[in-house]
Amino acid sequence: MRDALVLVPALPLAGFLILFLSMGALKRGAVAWIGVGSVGLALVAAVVAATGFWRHGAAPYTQTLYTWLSVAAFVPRVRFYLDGLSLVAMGVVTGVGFLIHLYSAEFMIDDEGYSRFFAYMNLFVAAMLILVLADNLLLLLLGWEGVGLASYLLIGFWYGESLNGLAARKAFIMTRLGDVAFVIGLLVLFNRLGTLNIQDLVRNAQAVWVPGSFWPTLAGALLLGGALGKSAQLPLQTWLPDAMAGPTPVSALIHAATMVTAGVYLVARLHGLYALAPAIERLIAVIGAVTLLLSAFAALVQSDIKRVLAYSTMSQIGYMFLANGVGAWSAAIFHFMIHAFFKALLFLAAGAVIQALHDEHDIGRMGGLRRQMPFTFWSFLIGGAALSAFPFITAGFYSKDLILWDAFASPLGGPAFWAAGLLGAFLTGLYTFRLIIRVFLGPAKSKIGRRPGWLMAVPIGVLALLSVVGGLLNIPSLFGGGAQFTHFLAQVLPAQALRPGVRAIEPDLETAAIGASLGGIFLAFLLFLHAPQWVEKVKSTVAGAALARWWGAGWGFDRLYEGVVARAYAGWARANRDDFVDAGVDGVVEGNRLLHQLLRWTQTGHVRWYAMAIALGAMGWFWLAVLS
Amino acid sequence: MIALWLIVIMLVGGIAAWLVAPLHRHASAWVAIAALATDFALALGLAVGPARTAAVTRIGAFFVNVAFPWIPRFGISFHLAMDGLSLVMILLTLFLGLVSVLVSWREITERIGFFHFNLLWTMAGVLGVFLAVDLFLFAFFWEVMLVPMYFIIALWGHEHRIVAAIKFFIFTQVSGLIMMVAIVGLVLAHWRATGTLTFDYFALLGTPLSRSAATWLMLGFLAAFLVKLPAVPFHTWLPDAHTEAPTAGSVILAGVLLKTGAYGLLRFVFPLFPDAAFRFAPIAMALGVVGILYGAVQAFGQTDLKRLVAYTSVSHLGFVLLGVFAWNELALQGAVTQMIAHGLSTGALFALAGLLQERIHTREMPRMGGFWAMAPRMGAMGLFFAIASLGLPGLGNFIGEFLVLLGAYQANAWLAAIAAFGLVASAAYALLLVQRVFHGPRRPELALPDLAPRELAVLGAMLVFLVWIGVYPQSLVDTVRPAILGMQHLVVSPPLLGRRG
Amino acid sequence: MASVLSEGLAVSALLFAIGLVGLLARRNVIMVLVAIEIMLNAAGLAFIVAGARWGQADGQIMFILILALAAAEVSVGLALVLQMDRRHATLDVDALSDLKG
Amino acid sequence: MVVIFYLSSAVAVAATILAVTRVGVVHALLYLIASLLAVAILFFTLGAPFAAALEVIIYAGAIMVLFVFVVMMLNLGERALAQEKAWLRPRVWIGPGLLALVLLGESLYVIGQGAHTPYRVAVTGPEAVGATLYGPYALAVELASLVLLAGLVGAFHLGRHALHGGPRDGERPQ
Repeated sequence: MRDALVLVPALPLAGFLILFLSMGALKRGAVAWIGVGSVGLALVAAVVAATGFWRHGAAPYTQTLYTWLSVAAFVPRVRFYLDGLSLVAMGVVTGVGFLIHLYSAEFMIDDEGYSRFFAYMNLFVAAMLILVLADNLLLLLLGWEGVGLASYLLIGFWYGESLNGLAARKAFIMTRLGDVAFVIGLLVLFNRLGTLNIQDLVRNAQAVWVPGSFWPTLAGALLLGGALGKSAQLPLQTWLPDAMAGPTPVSALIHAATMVTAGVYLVARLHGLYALAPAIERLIAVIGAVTLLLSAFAALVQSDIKRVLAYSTMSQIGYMFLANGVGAWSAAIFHFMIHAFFKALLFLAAGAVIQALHDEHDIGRMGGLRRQMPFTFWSFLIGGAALSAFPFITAGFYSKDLILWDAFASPLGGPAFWAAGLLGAFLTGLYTFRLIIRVFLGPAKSKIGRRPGWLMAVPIGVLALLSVVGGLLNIPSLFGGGAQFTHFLAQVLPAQALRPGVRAIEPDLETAAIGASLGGIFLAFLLFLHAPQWVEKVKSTVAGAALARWWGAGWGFDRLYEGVVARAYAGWARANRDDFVDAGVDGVVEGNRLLHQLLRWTQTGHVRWYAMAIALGAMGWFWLAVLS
Repeated sequence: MIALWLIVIMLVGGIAAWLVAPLHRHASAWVAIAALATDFALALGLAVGPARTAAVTRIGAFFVNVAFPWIPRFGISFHLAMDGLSLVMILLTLFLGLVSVLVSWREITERIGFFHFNLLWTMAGVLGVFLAVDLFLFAFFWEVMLVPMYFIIALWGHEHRIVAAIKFFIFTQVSGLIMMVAIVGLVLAHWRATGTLTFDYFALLGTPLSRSAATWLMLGFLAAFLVKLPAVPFHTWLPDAHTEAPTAGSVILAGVLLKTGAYGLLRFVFPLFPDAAFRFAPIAMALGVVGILYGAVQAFGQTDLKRLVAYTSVSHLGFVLLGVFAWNELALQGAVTQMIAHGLSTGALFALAGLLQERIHTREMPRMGGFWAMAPRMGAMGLFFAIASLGLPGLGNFIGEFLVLLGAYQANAWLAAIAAFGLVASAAYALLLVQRVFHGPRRPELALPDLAPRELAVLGAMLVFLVWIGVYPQSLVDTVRPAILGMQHLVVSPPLLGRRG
Repeated sequence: MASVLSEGLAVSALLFAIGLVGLLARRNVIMVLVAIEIMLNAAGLAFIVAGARWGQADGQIMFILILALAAAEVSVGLALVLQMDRRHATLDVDALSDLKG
Repeated sequence: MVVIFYLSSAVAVAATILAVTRVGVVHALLYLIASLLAVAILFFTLGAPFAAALEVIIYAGAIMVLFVFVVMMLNLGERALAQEKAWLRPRVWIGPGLLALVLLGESLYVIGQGAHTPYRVAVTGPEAVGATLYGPYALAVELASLVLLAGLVGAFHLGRHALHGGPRDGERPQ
């Protein structure tokens, strides 16, 4: 049964090939069946493989397809590796992926690129599955770049707009910048450890490298570069808000649920390596904490519904990085899964809103949709509550709570990280409910067009359900739960040691966390519903307006990158279009021309002049040959 | 004998194509296809047969060997030999030859017979270069491939074809002359040492040379190969020649002629002057890295589509240079894979540029855009070859680049790390190409018919090969491995002078 | 006859030098041709002297070859003179300088 | 014989100088013929009777006649003579004269350096010349005949239009 594993990435790949090769010749119905069906079948295959995995006592399982390459000692294979970690990731990708495909079948129905859309989506799912199932880093890189490509294609899906193309290229190039570090990291790892197989690599690393020494730190830092690019963390984060140019299901699947969390997955996958590089772990935690705060502030002032969600995605991934950084691998993965549920839910519901309002993205022009779209409202509310970690009833509470706890309690953590997370939780509640209030409450501002049909409603409903019950998987012991998810992953991701004495203050920390998220939500109601004039007042001050502008532009990173780096690059390339090296060649030509000018006066055209030259020459030779 | 037949078929086919031209508009093209296909079948027969089992001996892993005396007084013989490296290069050459004929189907309307004659004679010269193991014969073929190429550019090229053709000719000719001097120098050194006057490659291996003599002779060879490759700063002939050449000329220039430079480095520079080459390796690798980045930046700045693609060649061939001078199995395999993959991907991009120019009569990208809506097949092909050229894993170029980086890292970690930044730069230009040509708002004023079945088949075949190399590169690696091991063996322990294998 | 070898060569050199002076000094194209004839003849004399020194026929043969050359040269040269006169209506060699660089 | 050698040498040099310096072309040609005849005598004294005969017949005879014919065809009048006088001012001789003098000095120096082994002049008759000419030098003869043929064709081609009268249309000099 575990052999079904190969089908999991193979089926979406086949779907992609069929759709790609048909080149739009298929009818919409057939496209939908192939596009959605292939991912659905992949989900079935994943369930079958997972069942087999359970039957065999959850022992890691490898499935070798063939030897990709065998040159000297470099023998990467096309081989899949299934353990608890990849099982979770595979489940999320196929499960959430299937739901979003189903949603897209209706959402995209009027688009002329229907077939192309599903081709790209299937390509993405296939590549993402290769990424999570890869047993060596080269195959992982294949999936890694594959999802990058699919992301590029889908951001630029509506290619008629040049801005979409710009956003797509920005996303690809910025993530590729991280990938360069990743590739160099592969070179270092292969050269030092002689393999790129993840399990062997980690084993060898632990055998030959001293914790904290140079090589694991370097390798960890380089691989981290790739993770930062892919997961839109500081300093390579600016592409994600622009990536919202793609269709909304794309934002849900790629830029919220799965691809952007690949960096989290990578770090967790290589936790054995990072354990040898505590400096890098600390760096990861710091980056996570800073990103989660910066993007939470940025989310506060966005006016585009999708950009709010994009910044919140960055912020939530910041939490996951924070968890990874403090060694709470399973907490990161748990949040990864739960985040996939509620963020996909939020995007899908947002998509329904956008479609209903005829492609309106500006939350300033929305409002009062609660009555007109009750289903969407309630779903969005559930998702928002999960995002803001509304206590006890939402899954987001349990996952974020775990991270906060670990950020404090882990030996690598500390009060500063915890405080950052807590502030983030407060801000999350604030910006989430600002969004909900602006979109769904207050007076209605426009008439709505079409309401989601059942193909869109079912995925939203299922995800809403998952956003609530997902938390049941991992209820901490403090609340009388069994923390089953953590235990399940403990085989792969070692359980967290605690700093001595922290157990005693756990209830206090929990209270603080609950207070932070509820406080954020409460403040949101206060500021945005009951007393909006206060916000206006702050905004009207010079400092307030500047701050809003600064945050709205994502802390100005874009200006730095685009205005300085990208402009310098493009400017140099344009200025040197004619290639200054060629000027050297032209210089040779000019030199010859100069020589020509010097010599042409000897060519008088007079025969007697030439005769004299001959005579002089003869004399010269005479002189040289005989007389000297 | 088969090695000789490969060349003779090209020569005879060229003349035949010229002669039959008056019969029918496509008569010469069909003759050219027949000749190329015959050659291709012969070479393919070798690839599935003896190439796999070639034994690695003291002098390499040659499985085809044919020699006739030519000018015995100077020790010059007509000596051809083939190993796995030659074979894959020949396969690439013949395949791209077929591609060139097919993409010129409608583009060439004047002097069709003479065009195909030149095409096939260029092919003959290239095959000779890949097969010759007599240095005089090698230099001879080196010039043979040059002259018909000059005609192809100068007669069927675009606006500034004459300047471009002359530039191409002078660069190659001067560097070839320097190589000829170095060949003669090497032969004389061998003569002085042993009293035998010979141009034979196997005899000249391991010629005892003083340190400075070896360096200077190697630089002489290097001059020709680095210009042909081309390495920065000797690359400036390439954008002009590629841009002005007709489509077939661009495809062959990029796909095949550049590879002769890399082949020369592999076959001659290292085996003949191992010590000097290793001493020079850091500089050459640095040149390779400069080429990778400089070519990519330059490509980004271009507005002429063919010029952009031409600069990507500089970038890609930088990887080859880096890989060759790293001289370990990983890097060499990478360099060879990169050569094949570059031949396919860049050849296809040139073909696409040619097809576009045929349709809209411009190469200026600012005048393009939104072509996906009008010609989705062409858009998909363009997208595919652009992402192949940016080195997406799963396609041939990635395998080549990654192996080169892996091998180069062992030779020089810093250079390999810098070279890795080529990945970003290549993404920048490749995506810019896609954006400017295929994406963006629609241009209703332009009529752009989509790819015809013939064109689709050609590009499709190239696509399949690229995917094949990316997904199952082992087939290529296995064919080349004996040759690479053989060459490495030569460099580590050159055969003793006077003892011939 | 006694040795007049050096003297013969000296005469040859003298004739050659006179021819050279004529060649460089005269502007009339016919005179230029005449000067060339003188120089050719001087060269022939040198060959004859050398042939006499060794008592071999080779010197005379060389002279004969020079003679043939001179004949051919004069015939072409004079035809050119006719053309020059016809086209440019002058015999001044300096008038013809189209090859000026 | 030695006296004859020196005498004819003097005549040859003197006649040559006169030939080069005459204003009238016809005069120059006559002096040149005298010079050639003197050289023919020199040949004779140097034991080369066959060459002497050829010098008289071909050089002094045929080639000079050719010159005379051309001069006649050109029909140079008084104007040409006046122009020639204008050209031949004394200072035009200075440069060429110095140049030739240096060359002559060099040559004479070289000749003076030679070894002066006395020898006797032996007559090499036409028979010996002919035998060598059509023996080892057969190829050279063939080449010389080719040169003559080329001269013939060239002269014919170039002279043709001149003989046919005025210039053709479009060939008028600017």
